[in-house]
Amino acid sequence: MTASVHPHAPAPVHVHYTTTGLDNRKVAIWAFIGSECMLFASLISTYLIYKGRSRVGPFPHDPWTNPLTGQANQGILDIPVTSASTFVLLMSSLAMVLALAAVQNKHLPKRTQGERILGSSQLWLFMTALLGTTFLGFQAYEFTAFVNEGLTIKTNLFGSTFFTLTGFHGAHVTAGVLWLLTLLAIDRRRSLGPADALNVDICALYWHFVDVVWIAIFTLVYLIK
Amino acid sequence: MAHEHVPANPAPVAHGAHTAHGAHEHEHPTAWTYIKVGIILTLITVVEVWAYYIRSFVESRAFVPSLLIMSIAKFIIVVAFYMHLKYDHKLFRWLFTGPLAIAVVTIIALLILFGQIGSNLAAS
Amino acid sequence: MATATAPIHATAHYYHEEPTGVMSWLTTVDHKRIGVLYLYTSLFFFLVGGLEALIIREQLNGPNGTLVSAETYNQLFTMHGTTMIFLGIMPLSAAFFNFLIPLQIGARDVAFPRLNAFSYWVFLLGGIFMNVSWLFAAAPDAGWFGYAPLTTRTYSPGLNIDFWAIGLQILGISSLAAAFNFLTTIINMRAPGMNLMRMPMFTWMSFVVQFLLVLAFPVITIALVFLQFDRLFGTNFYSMAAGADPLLWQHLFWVFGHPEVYILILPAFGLVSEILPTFSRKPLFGYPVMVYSGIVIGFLGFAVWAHHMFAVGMGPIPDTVFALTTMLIAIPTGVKIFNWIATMHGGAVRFTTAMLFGIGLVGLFTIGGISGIMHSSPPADLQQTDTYFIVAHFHYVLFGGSMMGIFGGIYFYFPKMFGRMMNETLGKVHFWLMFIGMNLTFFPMHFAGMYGMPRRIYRYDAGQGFEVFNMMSTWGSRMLAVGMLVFIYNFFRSKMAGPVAGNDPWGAPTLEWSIPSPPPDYNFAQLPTVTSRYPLWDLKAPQLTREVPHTREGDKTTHVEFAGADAGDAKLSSTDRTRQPVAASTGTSARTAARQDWEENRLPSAKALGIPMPLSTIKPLIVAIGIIIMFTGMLLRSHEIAQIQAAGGEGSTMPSVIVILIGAFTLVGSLYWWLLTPLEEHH
Amino acid sequence: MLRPRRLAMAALTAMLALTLAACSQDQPNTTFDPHSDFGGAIDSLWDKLLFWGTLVFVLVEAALIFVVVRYRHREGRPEPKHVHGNTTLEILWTVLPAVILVLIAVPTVKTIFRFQAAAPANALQVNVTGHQWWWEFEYPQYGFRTANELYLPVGRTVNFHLRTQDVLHSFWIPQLGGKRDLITNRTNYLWFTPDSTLGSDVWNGFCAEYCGASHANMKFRAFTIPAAEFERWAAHQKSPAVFGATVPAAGAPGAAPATTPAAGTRTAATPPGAPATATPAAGTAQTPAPATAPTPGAIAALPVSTGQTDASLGFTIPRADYADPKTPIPEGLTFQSGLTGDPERGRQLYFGAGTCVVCHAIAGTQAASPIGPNLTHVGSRTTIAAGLYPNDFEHLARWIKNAPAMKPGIIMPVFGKGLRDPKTNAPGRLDDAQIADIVAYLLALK
Ligand code: HEA
Ligand code: HEA
Ligand code: HEC
Ligand code: CUA
Ligand SMILES: [Cu+2]
Repeated sequence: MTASVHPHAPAPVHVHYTTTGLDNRKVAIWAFIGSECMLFASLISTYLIYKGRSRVGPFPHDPWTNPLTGQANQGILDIPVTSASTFVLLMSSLAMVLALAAVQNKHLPKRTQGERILGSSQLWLFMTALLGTTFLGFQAYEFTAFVNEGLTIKTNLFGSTFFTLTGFHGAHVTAGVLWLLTLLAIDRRRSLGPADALNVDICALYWHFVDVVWIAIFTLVYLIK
Repeated sequence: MAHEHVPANPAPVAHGAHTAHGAHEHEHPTAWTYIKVGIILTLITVVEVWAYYIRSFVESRAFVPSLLIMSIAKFIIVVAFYMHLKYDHKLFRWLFTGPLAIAVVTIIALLILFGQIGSNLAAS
Repeated sequence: MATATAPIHATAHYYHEEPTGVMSWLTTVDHKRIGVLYLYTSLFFFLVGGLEALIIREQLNGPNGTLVSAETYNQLFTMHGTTMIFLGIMPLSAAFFNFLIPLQIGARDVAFPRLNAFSYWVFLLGGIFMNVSWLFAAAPDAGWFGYAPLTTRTYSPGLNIDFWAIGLQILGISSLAAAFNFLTTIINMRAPGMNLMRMPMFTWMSFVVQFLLVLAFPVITIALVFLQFDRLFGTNFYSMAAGADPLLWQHLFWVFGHPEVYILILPAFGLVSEILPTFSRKPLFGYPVMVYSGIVIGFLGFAVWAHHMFAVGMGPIPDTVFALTTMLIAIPTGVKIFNWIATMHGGAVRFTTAMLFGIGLVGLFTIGGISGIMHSSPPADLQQTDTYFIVAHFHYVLFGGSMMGIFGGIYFYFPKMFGRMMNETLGKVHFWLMFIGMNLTFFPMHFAGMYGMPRRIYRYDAGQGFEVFNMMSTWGSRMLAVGMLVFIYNFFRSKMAGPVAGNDPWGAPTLEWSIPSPPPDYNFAQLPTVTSRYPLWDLKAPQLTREVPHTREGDKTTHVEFAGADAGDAKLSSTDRTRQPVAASTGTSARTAARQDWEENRLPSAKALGIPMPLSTIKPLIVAIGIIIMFTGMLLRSHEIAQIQAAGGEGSTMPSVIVILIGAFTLVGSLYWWLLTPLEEHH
Repeated sequence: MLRPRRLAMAALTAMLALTLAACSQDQPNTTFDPHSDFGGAIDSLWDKLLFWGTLVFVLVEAALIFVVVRYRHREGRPEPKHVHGNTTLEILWTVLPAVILVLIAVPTVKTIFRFQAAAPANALQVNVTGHQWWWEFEYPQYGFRTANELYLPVGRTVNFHLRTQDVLHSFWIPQLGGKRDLITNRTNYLWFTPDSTLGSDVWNGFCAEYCGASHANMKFRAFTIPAAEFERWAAHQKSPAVFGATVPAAGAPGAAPATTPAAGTRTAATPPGAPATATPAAGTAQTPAPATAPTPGAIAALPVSTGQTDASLGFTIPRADYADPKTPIPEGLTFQSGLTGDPERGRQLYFGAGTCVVCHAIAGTQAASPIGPNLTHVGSRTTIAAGLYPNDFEHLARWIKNAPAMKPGIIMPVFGKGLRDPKTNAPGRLDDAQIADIVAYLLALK
């Protein structure tokens, strides 16, 4: 072009030039995670603001008497079960990073059995989804148990804030599981390699964030009285 | 990659775009690191739950702070290693910590305003 | 033009043709066309909101007005506020984000073109959703910040609040999607050399705004979710019987609400920061300070929300803290005002319509800002809050600030958007009607308020001393209406038959003026390489920029190269160009001029230049429709619940569940379809 | 380019005219002429804000007009030099505003802490309860309730406890100080001291927080009267004004509260009935009525006339033009003329067919419902329906006949025969004659 053929001719058309050299989707997912911080901040502060303001039981930690049956009950939260589900979610995060690593290192040769196992992206994607589903199972169990003990989303302030907060988290986990299963399906169709690492990475970032949120919820809602 | 075609460009966010990106490939922790991190996280969780069952400790003033510290530790570990913020482009660090800071400050401010903490401050 | 040098073949598809037809609009992913869609839609909603305002004013013209009923009035002011803010100013700003940001940073499109289309369709459908409420005589009526518990089913059994809450929820989705998109675009799509400290001020302010959106909207989303849960599932977030605290809503809303007001003003600030330097023919004074002050305003915006709640009795310490943080904001904002004035100082100020609106913003926003500082003193605010003094404040900042800036932006960028000039004479008439009408409408409200007139009252009694001021306000609003009609006429007439604009009718300094008007779908035949804040000035008037390079220290050269360095030739530097644009404009001559212009510089198509363009697609629209169906289902559910309560427990909520499911499946299905189809065809 | 200057001039003159218009007329609800310590403090704060605000305004606009006029483009002017900024200036106009803000912040913070401190002891306590869309006033130290008309002794601190029955409202008497919101599930506080220099005066009060359909119609009246008269008023309120009963003499045993206001001494400055100061209610300046017991069963057909001491009451009800509602009666809401009504029959209807008793309490009778305003002494009120209409036969009659038409959204049903209730669609049962009887009864409740 007469105008000015300068050294920086536009990049080859099939590659997208970006200012930072980072992929747009990764920038976007981090922005999204930042936004999610405010979302859960609102939910968590609401739970804490209403903590101890319920007019009727059940309460999270303090004992209460059922007005109908007149029987005295303990605080409704079931720490052992939740500890287990918390552990499950943590492990799902571990599986997730292993899945990502496996995808990134697809090209490397696998010598030992161990390397072969560690290197199986399908295995770890599946494990992550499985553990995520297990967590959801625990939550379903917890919710039904609470309903049986007389705590619904309508019962009192605690019920409303608790179910909404943990429910929102559960919804995030569900979305994550669907995402993972989609990746798994693609992986089965055409094995995911380093070229796809970014797609897995983005999903992983989301998944870990959901885990991180649970770390906060577990302490603020379950452990602190 | 695309940005190979353009000169190292002066945009602050672009500083070390290459290096950071390259780093992403090389320094990337091994599966073993991840497993170690997983073990640490598990241990902290065990301690948390354990603490929950020591009545004397629960009564003590140290209970809440220590629980908070432990969960913050877990939080940081996951973000730093599993979300590999530790190794990744610093832009992401800002994109995450900025909003996180505002979120945390907002939570604290709201709790004060509703007298849930430091109730001597707010009249409610 | 650069394009003159491109390979010329006879075959048509080598030439850039504006796609036409309804389908092309429904499926477009071109940020410029989406920007234009935003512009038309939000201008229409602005007129609707204005129409509501006019009725409000006629009702208040005299004491004990009887034009509308109490119920209607309450719907009018609620919808007026909601419409102006969420369907007027925000999308008007979005129109500029869409059209300008990629052009200003030298990109070919936004980071996620299809997401961009999605944002628009959700906004459009959401706006329609909310205004449909008028047809059911159930328009929202709890005020634009809908304080609980008035919004709960106990006190608002009708659908009014559901339309409002669900409508805002829908619009929130649109705003958030757009925000992630522009955030990524600005971070990642800047042309080589366009470093942060060279970004045009509009892009900078938009950048800050995207952060505000990303951080503020989740909060109102949650607040609205609580409200919807209360109304649909009987939760207790705002249920007073269960011991809920009304301040929860207030705090959540204003944690969103105050950043929101800076979301409304900063884009206007950005536009003015483009207009003033151009027509003063002088760089923006204190560019770095302008950037930092914008950032500081954004941050402080999250630390002042409770200044809307000084009357709720938060206690002395919170009152003090929020008073002080609020006052602090005067400093960065003041810096902007002073830098604008300094920009014009020593310049050659040309009174184009755009410039008049720019100057208008500086003058009028200051008034609103000062009254804002008066609110920020809690004890004083106890006399001001919920009176017309507040109404005066926020109209000075919103109309005198945001709208003035946006009108300026429209006059300034119209040539770039549509390739034609707007009529300057009509423009000036419009400006003066707006300027005087605006002051006549809103200045008396200061007095009405301090003389004891509460806001949100559908009538006031005679002999209270409110008559004069309200009469003035009403006359002012009539004047504004005339001004708006002039604008509407000018807009469409100029679009049909305005004189043809070259690349750069104003002699402006930034990248967007280096390319044809309207730009081809690919914007830049070649990605520009930027070495300066004012590349076009470096190019066209080097004699001016020689001593003072328009760059930060450390940047060696002020030399700039970009696609078609010769773009816009002599026209650009000619000074009188700005004062009487192109050919004398009678419709026909202009049209022929247009045709010649078109014949002379036909642009090569993206294909011819081998530039991959995103494929136009209908999928974002379908996803948006899925979302709307889902939310309509919720509305239906609320209706069913009301029915059931009326019938004492009789009835079912099955239909709504079905609708919601249909919506959900449409949504998820089309989303997968969308995500699994590539953005561009492979080459 | 002269045009902008000329038009700017025009705009300026317009504003000037406005300012004149603003100041020329007398403002019954102005916040600039406060009559309490609280209002005074706010006003002096406002003066500072106004001063600095005006200064900033003048400087900024002057600078703006100067540069656009001085540096407007003219042919032959050289192209402007390109300057990029000036650090000294930037610092200057960062610091100057900061200084001004400090000058605003200091008195602000002082005032905040002063009026959010606890109210002084021996303050008169008034429990305000907001309802859609009327006000309930309880005087716990005296043990009675009333509605929509608030009496305050001058010179004595009054401490309001603000609660609401339903949605949010906001309690505001512009001439006596700032507003404070009434918040569900919370109690708010507001206290001030009406200037002891005040005589008998009346002030308009408003609901300042949007509260639904009739937010605009939720007003009230505040009467400031000398302490001694206040005691008589309180005694009168406390006594059951049941139709036909006697009103005990003011200051009769038990009438005065245990806590006789120490602050009352401050009223010594203004003996009861001292000339009212600086208000249009000039008519209120006359000697107080002797605290004689009113004649048994006194029935005046209409409430006290403007500014007259009503012998039957023993205290002055200040009246002023701006406090007399001018709300027009909705068209089509007619009432048969010439009816006077018989209070005794009215009383029976009230407790019988009229079903008024379902919602309205009358002390000393079995009517004790808290749903509607307390009507114990409704006959001695100047307004009805929360300051919306004057309290006279014509308005009361139409009110009872079709209240929802006179005040949108309220729950008080339609009673007029042949009319239907907009909410419940239930038919009205009372003909005009019966309504007239009820009105006669209500007006007898003094
Ligand atoms: C564009 C939107 C916008 C903007 C930019 C602002 C800007 C500001 N606003 Fe305003 N505000 C609203 C929109 C906006 N506001 C709306 C819509 C409401 C009402 C909501 C409702 O109730 O419906 C509201 C209400 C509102 C309130 C609540 C009033 C009440 O309800 O009781 C307060 C209280 O502090 C306030 C303060 C301020 C302040 C201090 C600023 C500052 O940012 C202003 C800073 C600017 C200047 C000060 C002028 C320039 C500075 C100088 C020239 C330097 C020198 C100046 C000094 C030293 C004073 N605003
Ligand atoms: C961007 C924000 C914005 C803008 C631009 C405006 C513009 C105007 N507003 Fe405002 N207003 C608000 C935001 C805004 N407003 C908000 C947030 C509230 C608070 C609501 C609440 O309390 O909840 C409010 C409240 C409000 C009130 C107080 C109501 C009350 O408290 O009772 C009043 C009263 O006069 C008013 C008047 C006006 C007027 C006369 C205009 C004029 O400037 C309008 C000028 C525009 C026109 C005159 C349009 C011309 C139309 C035509 C020519 C017809 C075209 C026909 C069609 C095709 C539709 N507005
Ligand atoms: C369903 C309840 C209800 C019934 C029955 C009812 N009222 Fe009322 N009334 C109200 C309410 C509520 C108000 C307050 C309306 C307002 O001002 O917002 C009111 C206001 C009034 C007022 C004005 C009081 C004041 O000082 O402002 C009068 C007088 C009155 N009612 C008389 C009557 C009479 C007489 C009857 C019977 C014929 C009656 N009411 C029946 C609920 C009721
Ligand atoms: Cu009560 Cu407004
Ligand atoms: Cu604000």
